[in-house]
Amino acid sequence: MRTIQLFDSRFLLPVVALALILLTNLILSPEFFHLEFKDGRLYGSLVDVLNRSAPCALLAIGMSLVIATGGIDLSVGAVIAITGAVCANLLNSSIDSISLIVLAGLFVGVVAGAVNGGLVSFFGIQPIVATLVLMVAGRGIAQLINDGQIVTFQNPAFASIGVGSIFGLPSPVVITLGIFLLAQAFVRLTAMGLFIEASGCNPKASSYIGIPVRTIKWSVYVMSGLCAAVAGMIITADIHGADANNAGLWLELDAILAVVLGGASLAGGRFSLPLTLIGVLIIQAMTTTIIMSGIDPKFNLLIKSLIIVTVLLLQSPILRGQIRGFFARKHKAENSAVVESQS
Amino acid sequence: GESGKQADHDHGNQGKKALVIGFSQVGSESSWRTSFSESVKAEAARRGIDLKFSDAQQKQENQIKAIRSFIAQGVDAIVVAPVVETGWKPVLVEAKRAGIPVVIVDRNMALDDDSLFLTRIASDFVEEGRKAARWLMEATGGTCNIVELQGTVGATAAIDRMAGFKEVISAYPDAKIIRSQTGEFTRSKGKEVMEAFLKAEQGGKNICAVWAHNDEMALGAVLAIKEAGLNPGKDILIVSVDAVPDIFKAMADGDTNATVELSPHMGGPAFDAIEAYLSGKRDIPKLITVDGGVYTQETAAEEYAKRKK
Amino acid sequence: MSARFIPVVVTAVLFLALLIAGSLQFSGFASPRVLLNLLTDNSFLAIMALGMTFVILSGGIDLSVGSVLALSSVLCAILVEKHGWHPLQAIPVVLIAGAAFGAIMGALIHVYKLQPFIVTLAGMFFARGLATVLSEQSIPITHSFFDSVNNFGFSVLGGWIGSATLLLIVVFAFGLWLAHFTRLGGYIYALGGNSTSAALLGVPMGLTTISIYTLSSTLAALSGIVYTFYTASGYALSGVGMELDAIAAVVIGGTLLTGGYGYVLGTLLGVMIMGLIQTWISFHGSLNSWWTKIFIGSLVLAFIIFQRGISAGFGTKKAKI
Amino acid sequence: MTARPAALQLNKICKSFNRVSVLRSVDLELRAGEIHALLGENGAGKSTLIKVMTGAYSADGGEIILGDKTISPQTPSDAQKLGISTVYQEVNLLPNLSVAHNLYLGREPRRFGCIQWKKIRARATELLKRFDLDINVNEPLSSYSIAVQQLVAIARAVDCSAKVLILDEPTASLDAREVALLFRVMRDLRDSGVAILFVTHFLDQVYEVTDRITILRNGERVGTFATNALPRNELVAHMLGKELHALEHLSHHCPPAGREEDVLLEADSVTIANGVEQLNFKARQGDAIGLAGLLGSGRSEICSMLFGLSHVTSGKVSLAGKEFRPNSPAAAIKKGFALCPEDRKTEGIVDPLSVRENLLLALQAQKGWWRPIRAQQQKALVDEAIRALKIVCSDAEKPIGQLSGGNQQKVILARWLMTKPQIFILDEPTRGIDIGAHAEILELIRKLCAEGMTLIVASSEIEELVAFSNKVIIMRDKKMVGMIEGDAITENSVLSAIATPV
Ligand SMILES: Nc1ncnc2c1ncn2[C@@H]1O[C@H](COP(=O)(O)OP(=O)(O)OP(=O)(O)O)[C@@H](O)[C@H]1O
Ligand SMILES: Nc1ncnc2c1ncn2[C@@H]1O[C@H](COP(=O)(O)OP(=O)(O)OP(=O)(O)O)[C@@H](O)[C@H]1O
Ligand SMILES: [Mg+2]
Ligand SMILES: [Mg+2]
Repeated sequence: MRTIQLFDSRFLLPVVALALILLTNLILSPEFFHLEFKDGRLYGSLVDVLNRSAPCALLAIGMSLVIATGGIDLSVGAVIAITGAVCANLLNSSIDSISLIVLAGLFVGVVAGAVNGGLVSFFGIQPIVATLVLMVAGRGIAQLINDGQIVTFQNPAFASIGVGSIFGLPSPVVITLGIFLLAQAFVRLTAMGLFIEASGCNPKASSYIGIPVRTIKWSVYVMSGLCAAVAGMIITADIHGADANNAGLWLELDAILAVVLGGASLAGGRFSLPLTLIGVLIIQAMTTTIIMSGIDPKFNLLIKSLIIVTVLLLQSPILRGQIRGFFARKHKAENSAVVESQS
Repeated sequence: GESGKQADHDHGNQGKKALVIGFSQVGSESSWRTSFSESVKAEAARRGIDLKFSDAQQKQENQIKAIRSFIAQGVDAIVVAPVVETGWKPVLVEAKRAGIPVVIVDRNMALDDDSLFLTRIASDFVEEGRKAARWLMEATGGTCNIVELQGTVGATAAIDRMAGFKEVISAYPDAKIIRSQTGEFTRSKGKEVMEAFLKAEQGGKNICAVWAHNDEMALGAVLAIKEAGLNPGKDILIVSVDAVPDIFKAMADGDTNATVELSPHMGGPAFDAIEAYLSGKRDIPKLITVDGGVYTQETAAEEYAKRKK
Repeated sequence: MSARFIPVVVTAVLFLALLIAGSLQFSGFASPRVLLNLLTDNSFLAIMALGMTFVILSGGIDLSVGSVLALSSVLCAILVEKHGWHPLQAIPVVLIAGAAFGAIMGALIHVYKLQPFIVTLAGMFFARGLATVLSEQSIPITHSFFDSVNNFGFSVLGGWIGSATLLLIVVFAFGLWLAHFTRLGGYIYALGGNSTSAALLGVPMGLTTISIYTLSSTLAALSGIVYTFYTASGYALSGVGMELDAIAAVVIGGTLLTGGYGYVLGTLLGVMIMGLIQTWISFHGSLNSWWTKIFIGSLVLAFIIFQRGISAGFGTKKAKI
Repeated sequence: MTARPAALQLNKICKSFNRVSVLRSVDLELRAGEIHALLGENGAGKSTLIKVMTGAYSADGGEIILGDKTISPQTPSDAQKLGISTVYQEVNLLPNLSVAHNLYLGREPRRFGCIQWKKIRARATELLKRFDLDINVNEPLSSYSIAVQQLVAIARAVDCSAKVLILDEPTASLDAREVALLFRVMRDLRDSGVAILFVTHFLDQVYEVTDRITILRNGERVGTFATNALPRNELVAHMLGKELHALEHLSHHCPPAGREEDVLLEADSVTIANGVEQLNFKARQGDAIGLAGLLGSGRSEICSMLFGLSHVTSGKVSLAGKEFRPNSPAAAIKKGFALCPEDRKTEGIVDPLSVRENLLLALQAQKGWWRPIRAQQQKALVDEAIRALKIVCSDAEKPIGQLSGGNQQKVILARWLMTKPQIFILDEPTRGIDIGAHAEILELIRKLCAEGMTLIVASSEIEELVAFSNKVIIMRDKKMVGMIEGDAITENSVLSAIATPV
């Protein structure tokens, strides 16, 4: 009991779930835990899990903030596609300053986020529809830029965003970690996190308190757009090309899933970026495990859904209560129906 | 009144008025698909046909809606590139009732009634799988540990290519598919899956060849193999389907070994058949195949020069 | 007129405006045939969106409906084609399976207080996964019953009112009755208004939640059956992303995603508007794939901004404290 | 008085939340045909006890006996079926449903499987007439003020009550006329044999209408007394566990001397978009201006205008001589305004956030997001606020929604006091606050005025207005009909000004 309480209890179950999924590989494919140093970088399946989860992690960081304000951003997948298209086309143009191209990519994210945020906070349109518009149209825009083709490029400097390594780790991992730390500092070392949470919990009361709720809502969409743009550049760099149709397709759902596995409520309010990252790792570890296991791919979705439900149930205090009650028999639900329905 | 107009339509006069043809395309999910759409549009423009293009975004219901809307608009003929093989009978019956000829291009439709369509300009996914397998068996002498990058689970192209490939290699006892996962027809998924395969198969030492259901996944696999420090095209052979321009470049660079062509130029024969029918010809064959060959590294450079825009 | 109906009225007016604009541009756009096609071609989406309306009214969401459509079409096809059942035997089984699936999701949501978005997302993966496992290949249905149902109907003014349209009318009448003339309907609105208050007022929370998801899944299964008739086949990849279309239709119809406010009729209008946008695009006929996407997006955007602006204009007149 | 049979009996009820014990072996006996007061300080456990009775919470121990059967309601609907109907402390109705639907939700008359809306509307209109409410029952509940909502909630409970009626602070936002109406209905019900449990912080009301009193302190029962045998000072001593000296202050009325400095806030024949007309007043530093009027007379509207929530359509409001036209709360706050809103639940507290965060939000909002209050300072500020306003809360990190109603109100007051506003607008500031805290808050208001803060207080409690105001604006039918100043402010003068017929 003691040791459990020493550790922030919210972290316990997600971490246990992650560990269980990783440990499954011990049985399925022992190579999974093999790590080696090759060409100046760490190499192995565990590194792959981190590397492959980078885009989703970036989206999930932005998504956490958006969800905390009670919103949702479905457009991030499309933003990935647009960013990729813009960068790939610029790389094939006469511009050869990488930093300029990266800036252009980030600019795309900011514009997309600003549009979403504007629709939500200034036009009062429901987030899911406001961002659905860009989700649909955005891929069209990306295809328009790419003229329907996959635009490839040969630029080792830009490609290194996706395939290079920094400090012996794949660069996407390092970039994501950097952005995570930045975001965490931004929300927790300032009062931004508090304001975001307050705006999500009770926007009316928050605005009566003098919190600029609209501006905050607007800015979280911008941040989400920015994160998506970085993810878009990583994905583009990774395959040396911009695939307007498939880059980041349905990735928004994974990002939302990660945020919820991290314990956040889609109704807004409390959020935790570290927990969200654990959620992302759970999803990616699951995907990598499925690929490594050699199971017929037609079972992929079935397995994925069962794992999700299991993790959710594990996190549910009620199930734990029931299990405890099953063993202790004389158990009564600690919190009643009403209390829980408030949350 | 549209249906009335259709009934009065004088097929003999089509030279005076531009033909209106509705084309229902699956979507734009790959660059092959886009080249296909572009080729049909270019062909229509060349012939002065008024082409009504409709993108179904990979959804059959959208295609059916589009066809029904073509019927409502009273087009002269309809060309469909179906997203799946099944489920077309009700809407084709409607087209037939309205007297509008339908040409099926690319994938097949499962129909028991030949009169529902004018002709089929077919690509044969099973045959593509066979061709890829035959090439690979020849190149390796029938001894090979193959990893397979499948297309989207449930997609006809994936199922049929897999079946055709398996059919051929089943005759070679020393050739077997050791791993198979879906790369969802995309470059990045192809790369991700290949990365995992390489790790699961002793850093790739176990793998003799990659068989990818389309070029995109093959290109993704090339990146993964290179990053693992191996030499794609030599240490691990790569064969795929589609013949998009990028794969020729990869072949020319020695990164992949072979691709089975799936010709995107199906517009010409389709319009030929329609024009022939509308001018009164009735003995149009029910199946017109546009055959694609297997391309290898030898001709890759010159093909690339021909195909890149 | 009560302020509550403004969103629906605005939606209806905008629908008419879109129709008029289209018919000025293309001859035959506003013909009875096109309008009736709108009903037939969107009947499965409308039935699905009706179920979604109740879920959203209660403050939840159901992402599984598109996959449930696929699962029920595959199940239906397998029972009819592989096991030789008569469709009239298969249909009730499929509907019951759909209901059970929804009830399980509802129970998970209620008993374990899991978030609907995630439970139904898992449900979406599960249903599609199960459909794929049942049959990767699409299964054509040749049973003659399908033809006779598809041929049933009568023509009106050059258009066709078929069995799907008739079913749609029946289902929407049921929806209206459920929403406004039953206790359950009141409970659903209550849950969306404020679930804590609803519980304190004595709304049976578990029963209501489970009923809502059961209803949504059953209607999704029904729409899967309509889809099976529409395409005469069962395919595991059908209806991908249709849940988003259904949600968009519900929201365009003026229902608030936060729950508690909205009307069944609005949803029908929402579906019709989405269908009209598609019809407009196919009449236009020269948009390529990407312009199609950009146009759909822009039209939906223009529509919701209009709707928002007009409703807000009405709203300020009736100042509220 | 003959001892009537017990309608509802609670034996040794225990309840704790997260190992914090809130009810410790509480007994309560509620007889048929009596009105029984349940009294105690904020956070004593009254609402929790009620929620246990109605199945909203499940008890950790003890038994509930209804008539002669032990019952264990699992949900409020179980309790309702057993004949126990309840008005909870916060209005717990559904804002999106019509008034009529709220009244009959779950017990709609039906025929052939269809709800009979006509019948419901007719019955609802009839029912509300008993409470003198003549409103359109088809309109959504949210279009009515919190007071009307409270009356609707009471009407619903009264209409369903078969054996037991529980009222948790039903009078908190009602004025004298509505309270009198409610009492009439309560007496009628008592006489027909219903057992009524009544929670309030107004001792006058206790003596006016109840037969017996049970007092809770810190989750334990102090005792049950016959109302007419318990003198007021003893009652207060039982509740607080000590004598209350501050209570005497209530009777003094000591208007703070208005300083002869410049006028700080002035309204000159102002009309507000939400309907209020003819508003004229001048406020100086240190003034406490009361807003008196009946329900719906427009007091809240004035508060919301000053706070930038609705705009002035004609006339002029000036602040320190300059025209003042705030278009948002943020703009008003910048000018030194603060508002403690009437509807605590939807406009005041930011629920799942902790007590600490709720306390600090306003101050933090003023500093801006980039200058966070450091942890040490936070702790100091929070501890100080909890101490100064005597907020009962086991842990400042727990969600504010878990505090008792009165303590939530104190948190909101404390939140604004930290920002040291120039003009503090209080809309029903003592709503739901216990007698001890009430006196403390009045004391606080006087202290703030003395320090030079200007207060604008809307209240339905005239005593309270009289106790601290040096000007009282009289509102009637959304018009300002008069102003009483200085020594002329007495309970009688205010009452008669409000009530004077047009
Ligand atoms: N859901 C909950 N979770 C945790 N603690 C709670 C919860 N509800 C109430 N409490 C605690 O129980 C105690 C009693 O609260 P309760 O609401 O019963 O007080 P009360 O007597 O009704 O006060 P008031 O007069 O202010 O309404 C308070 O200290 C409160 O913080
Ligand atoms: N007894 C009543 N009968 C009918 N309508 C009422 C009644 N009381 C209030 N209303 C309605 O509620 C609206 C808002 O009143 P509100 O309560 O905000 O005014 P107020 O003067 O601030 O009163 P208080 O602050 O005491 O609640 C009024 O405009 C009126 O339409
Ligand atoms: Mg209370
Ligand atoms: Mg008021």
